[in-house]
Amino acid sequence: MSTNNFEPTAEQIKEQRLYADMGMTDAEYDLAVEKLGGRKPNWTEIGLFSVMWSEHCSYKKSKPVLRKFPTKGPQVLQGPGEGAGIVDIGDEQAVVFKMESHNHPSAIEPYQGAATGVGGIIRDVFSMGARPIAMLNSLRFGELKSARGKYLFEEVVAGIAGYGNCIGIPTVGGEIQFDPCYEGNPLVNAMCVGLIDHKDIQKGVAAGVGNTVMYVGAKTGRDGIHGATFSSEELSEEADEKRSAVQVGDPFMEKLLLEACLEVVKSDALVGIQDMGAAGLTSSSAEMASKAGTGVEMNLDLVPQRETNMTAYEMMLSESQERMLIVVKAGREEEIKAIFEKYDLDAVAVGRVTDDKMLRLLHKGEVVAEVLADALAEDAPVYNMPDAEPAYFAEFQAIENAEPVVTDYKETLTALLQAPTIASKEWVYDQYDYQVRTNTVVAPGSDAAVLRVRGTNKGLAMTTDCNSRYIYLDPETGGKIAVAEAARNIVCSGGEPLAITDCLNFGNPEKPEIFWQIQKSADGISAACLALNAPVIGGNVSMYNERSGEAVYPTPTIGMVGLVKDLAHVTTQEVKAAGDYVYVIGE
Amino acid sequence: MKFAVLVFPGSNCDIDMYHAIKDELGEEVEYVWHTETSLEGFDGALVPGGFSYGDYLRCGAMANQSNIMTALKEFAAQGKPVLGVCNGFQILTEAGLLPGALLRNKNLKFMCRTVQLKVENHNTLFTNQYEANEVINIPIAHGEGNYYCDEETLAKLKANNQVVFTYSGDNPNGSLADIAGIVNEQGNVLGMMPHPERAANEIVGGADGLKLFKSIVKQWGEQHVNK
Amino acid sequence: MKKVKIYVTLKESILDPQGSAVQGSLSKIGYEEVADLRIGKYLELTIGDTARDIDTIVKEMCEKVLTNTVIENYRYEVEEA
Amino acid sequence: MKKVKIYVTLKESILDPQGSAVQGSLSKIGYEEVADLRIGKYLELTIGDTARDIDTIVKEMCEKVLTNTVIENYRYEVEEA
Ligand SMILES: Nc1ncnc2c1ncn2[C@@H]1O[C@H](COP(=O)(O)OP(=O)(O)O)[C@@H](O)[C@H]1O
Repeated sequence: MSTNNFEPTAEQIKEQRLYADMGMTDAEYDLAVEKLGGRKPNWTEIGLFSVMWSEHCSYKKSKPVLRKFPTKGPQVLQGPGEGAGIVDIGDEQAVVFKMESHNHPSAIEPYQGAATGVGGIIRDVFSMGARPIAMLNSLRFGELKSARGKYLFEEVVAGIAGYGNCIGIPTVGGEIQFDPCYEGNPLVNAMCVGLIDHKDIQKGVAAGVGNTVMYVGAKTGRDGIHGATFSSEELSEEADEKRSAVQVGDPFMEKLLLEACLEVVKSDALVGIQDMGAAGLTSSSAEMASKAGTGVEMNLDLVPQRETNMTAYEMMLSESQERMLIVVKAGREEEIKAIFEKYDLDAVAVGRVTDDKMLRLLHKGEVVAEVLADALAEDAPVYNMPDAEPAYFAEFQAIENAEPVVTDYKETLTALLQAPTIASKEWVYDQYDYQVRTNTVVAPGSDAAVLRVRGTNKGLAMTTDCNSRYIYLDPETGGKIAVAEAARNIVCSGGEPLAITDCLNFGNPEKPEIFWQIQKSADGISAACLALNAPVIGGNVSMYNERSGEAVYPTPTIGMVGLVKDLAHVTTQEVKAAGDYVYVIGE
Repeated sequence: MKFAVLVFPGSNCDIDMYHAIKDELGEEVEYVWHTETSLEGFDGALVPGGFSYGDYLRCGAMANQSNIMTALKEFAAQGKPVLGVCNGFQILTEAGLLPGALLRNKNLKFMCRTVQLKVENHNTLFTNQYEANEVINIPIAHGEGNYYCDEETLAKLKANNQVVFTYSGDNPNGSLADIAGIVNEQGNVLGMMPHPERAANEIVGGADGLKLFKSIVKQWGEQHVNK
Repeated sequence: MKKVKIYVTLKESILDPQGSAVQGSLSKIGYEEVADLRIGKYLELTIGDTARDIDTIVKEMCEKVLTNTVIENYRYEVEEA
Repeated sequence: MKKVKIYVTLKESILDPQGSAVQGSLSKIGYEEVADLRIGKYLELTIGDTARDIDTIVKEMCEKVLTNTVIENYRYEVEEA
C-alpha cells in the first residue's frame, strides 16, 4: 500500500496521534486498526475513518436517541435511512421530505453557508427520484442589536433566497426566532419537499457486482475538506480559521443536475443514486456499498478535478457541492452519459461494484486505501452518552406559575408586535420566490403553506415549528408542544398530518446536561408523534452548537407535511369580512 | 394557435408558461430547447422567466448566445408575437429586440409580491382584452427589474406608445418612468418584468394575466379569418 | 499564453445603488472620508495560444458577451503569462 | 483627494461558478482559447482628505466590510485624484 510522499506515514499517524486532530479518540483509532485486521491505517484511510465516524455522518452519539422515534405507519413508504423519507398520498403518488442543518458554515460565511445548506437538502430529495416542489426553513439568530447579528440575518436570508430562487423551487414557509442564546451560533435549518410517483422511487445502493460507478456534476476541488468533522465540533474563535470548510454554491449547476437526474431516474439502466453530501465521495461510496452488501472500487485518477495535484485524501474528503454518485448497469453507460450531455454535464465512469465488500481506492496506479465498507458505514461505533438533569430544571419547576399583569392592553400589544420574533416576516419572505411553478395556494404569512398537486384536487400543507424556550424550560413537554404546534398549523390550513422530519439542534452532547435535554425532548416528540399518528420519517442531528462554551437553547425543529384531501378545505389565517364572528376553541 | 416556450439552461418559469397556455388558455404549446435552430410551425413565442445560465455575469447575456436566438430574431422580424417575461424580458433586451436594459432593483433585494399595473396602451396585440388605463394585479419576482434606457430612447418609447404597462402606485424596483413592460416599434415583441403566467388561475395568484394571452389569441384569430 | 484583465464599470450616468449602499454603511461605521464608491466587475482570463489577434478577440468577447454597452464601459490589459 | 481601486477575487481554491459558466459559454460560441476565467469585483473609491493613513483605512475597510477573507483575496492601488 502506498502513500503520497508528503503525507505522514502510518507509523507517524499512530505515534504522533495525528488522528486526534481529525476528531478521533485513541479507542477509535484502535478500533480502526482492528477493522483493518490489525494493519495501521495510512493517511487516506485514517481520513476515511475520521469523517465517516464523525457525529455528522455516523450519528454515533445520537443513534440511541433516534431509536426512540416512532418511524412506522401504513402511510410510510420509506422511513429514516435514505436521503429523505417518503409518505404515500394516494393515486400512486408520494411526498418526499427532509430537513437538514447548515449551522456552522452559516456562522462563518452566512450567504454561502445558507445557500449550500439549501443546495444539499434539495439533492437529498431529488436523489430519491422526486421532483422538489417546495422549500421551508427554520432560522435562529441573536437579537438584532449588534452589527454582526444583523449581517448574519441579512446574509442568511439572502443566501437562502439566492439559491432557491435561482434553482426555481418556491420557498413557501419557515420560522424565525431571535434570542441572545443564538448570538454566536445561529441556526440555519432548511427543509425540502418533493413529489414522486411510486414507480420512480430510487435508493442509494451499489447493487449488482460488475456494475459501473459513475460520477456526475461539478468537479472536485479542495473545498470543504473535513466539513463533517468541523460541524461535529464547537465553534470557537479559531473556527473562523477553518476556511476550507466553507464552500461556494452553484445553483445553476444544481438546476442542471436536478433536471438531468430526474430524466435519468426514468431509465432502467440506473441501479442506485446518492448525493455526495457531507464527506462527499467517501460517504456516498461507502454507504451505497454497505447498504447493498457489496464493495466498490474506484480509480481516483478518473475523478473530475478542479485543482491540480490533488491527493487521494483530498479527493475523498472534499465536500465540493453539486455532485452525485450513481450506479449504472454494466454496458449501459452511454445511455446515461447522453442524458447528462444534454445538460452540459459530464458523467464519468470512476469505478465498479465488487463482491468483496471493500471500499478500494486506486490512485496513480496504486491501491491507496482498502477498507471494509461496513466498517465505515454500518459498523461505525455507537456510544451511550451519560445524561444528568441540569440544576436549572428543578429550580424552574419549583417556581410558581406567574400570571403577567397587563395594565395597558394597547401598549402591551404594540410592544409584542414589535418584538422581532413576533413581528411580520414579510421583509424575509418578500425575498423568496414563493410562487414559481405556480402551485402555491397559500403563500407565506399564514399558518402552513399549501401547494396544490397539479392534475388532482389534492394539496400538501407544510410547516416548520419549534419554540426553543419551552424546550429549554421543560424539554419533554416542549418537545410535545413543538409537534402539536406543527399539527395545529397543518390542521388550520385544511390538512391532516402525515409525518414529520426533524432537525435536532443541541449543544455539546458530551455534557450530560445537554444529553439529558436531547433525550427528554426526543421523548416528548415521540409521544406527540404517536398521539397524532405522524411518524418521524427522517431528519438530521446538529450538535456542538456552542460558542465559547455556551450552548444554544435545545432546538429540535419540526417539519411537518399534511395532506389536504380537497382544495376546497384550504383555509387561511387572515380575517375575511367585517361582521364575521370570532370564536375561541380549546382552553 | 400554437405557442413555443423557449427553454434555456436555468429557465424555471417555462413550466408555468406551458401550463398557463395549455390548461388555462386551452391552446397548443410545446417546449423548444435552446439548441434548436427553428421555430417553424409556431404562431407565437414565449421567453420564460428564471435564471438562464444562473444569471451569472449579467441577466440574459449568455442565453442571448444560444442557437435558438437567431431563429427568434427571424420570427420577430416576420411580425409574429414574441413575449418575454422577467428573465425573458432581460434576454430580449440583451438580444436588442427591445431597447434599454434591466438593472438591479433599487433596494438591491430580490422581491416577490403582487403589484398593481396600469395598462398604458390597450391597443397592442398583447392587451386588446384590457380596458384603457385598467389597473390589474400581477405578481413580480425579480432581483433585476429596474428598467433603464437613455433619454432619447425614453422619448421615443413614449412618442410611439411603446410603454404598455407601468407600475401603478408603488414603483417596486426603481424603473425609469415606472416602466413595467414595453413593446418594440412594430408592436409584436413585448417584454415585461411582472408574470402574467402566474396570474392565470384564481387559486394560485389571481387571473388578471390570462387576458394578456387571450389578447394574443384573439389577434391571431382575426388575422387568420381576414386571410 | 496570455493573461487578460478586464475591468467593467457602469456608465457614469447610471446610478449604482450597490455602491451607494456600501458607501452608506462605511460612513456609518466611521469612514466618512469615502466620498464616492462605485462597484464594477473584474475579470481575469487566461488565453491559450491562438492564431487570432488578441485585441480583436478580447474586444469581440467584451462587446458580444462580457459587457452590455447600453449600460457598461470596459477597459482591459494584456500581460504575458 | 485620492482615488483607490480595489480588486477583489475569490481565493484560488474556491469554486467560481460564474467564471466557469461564462467560460463554458464562450467556448461554445467559438472562443475555445479561453483556458480559464474568473470573475471578481472591482471597486473605485474616492477618498476625501483625511488625517488617517490611507493604507490603514483601506485595509481596514477591506477586511471589515468590503471582502470576506474566508473566501476572498484583495489588492488595491492608490492614486492621486
Ligand atoms: N433527528 C433525526 N430524526 C430522524 N431521523 C434522522 C434524524 N437525524 C438523521 N436521521 C436519519 O438518519 C439518516 C442519515 O442521515 P444523514 O446522514 O443526515 O443523511 P444524508 O447524509 O443523506 O443527508 C437519514 O435517513 C436521516 O433521515
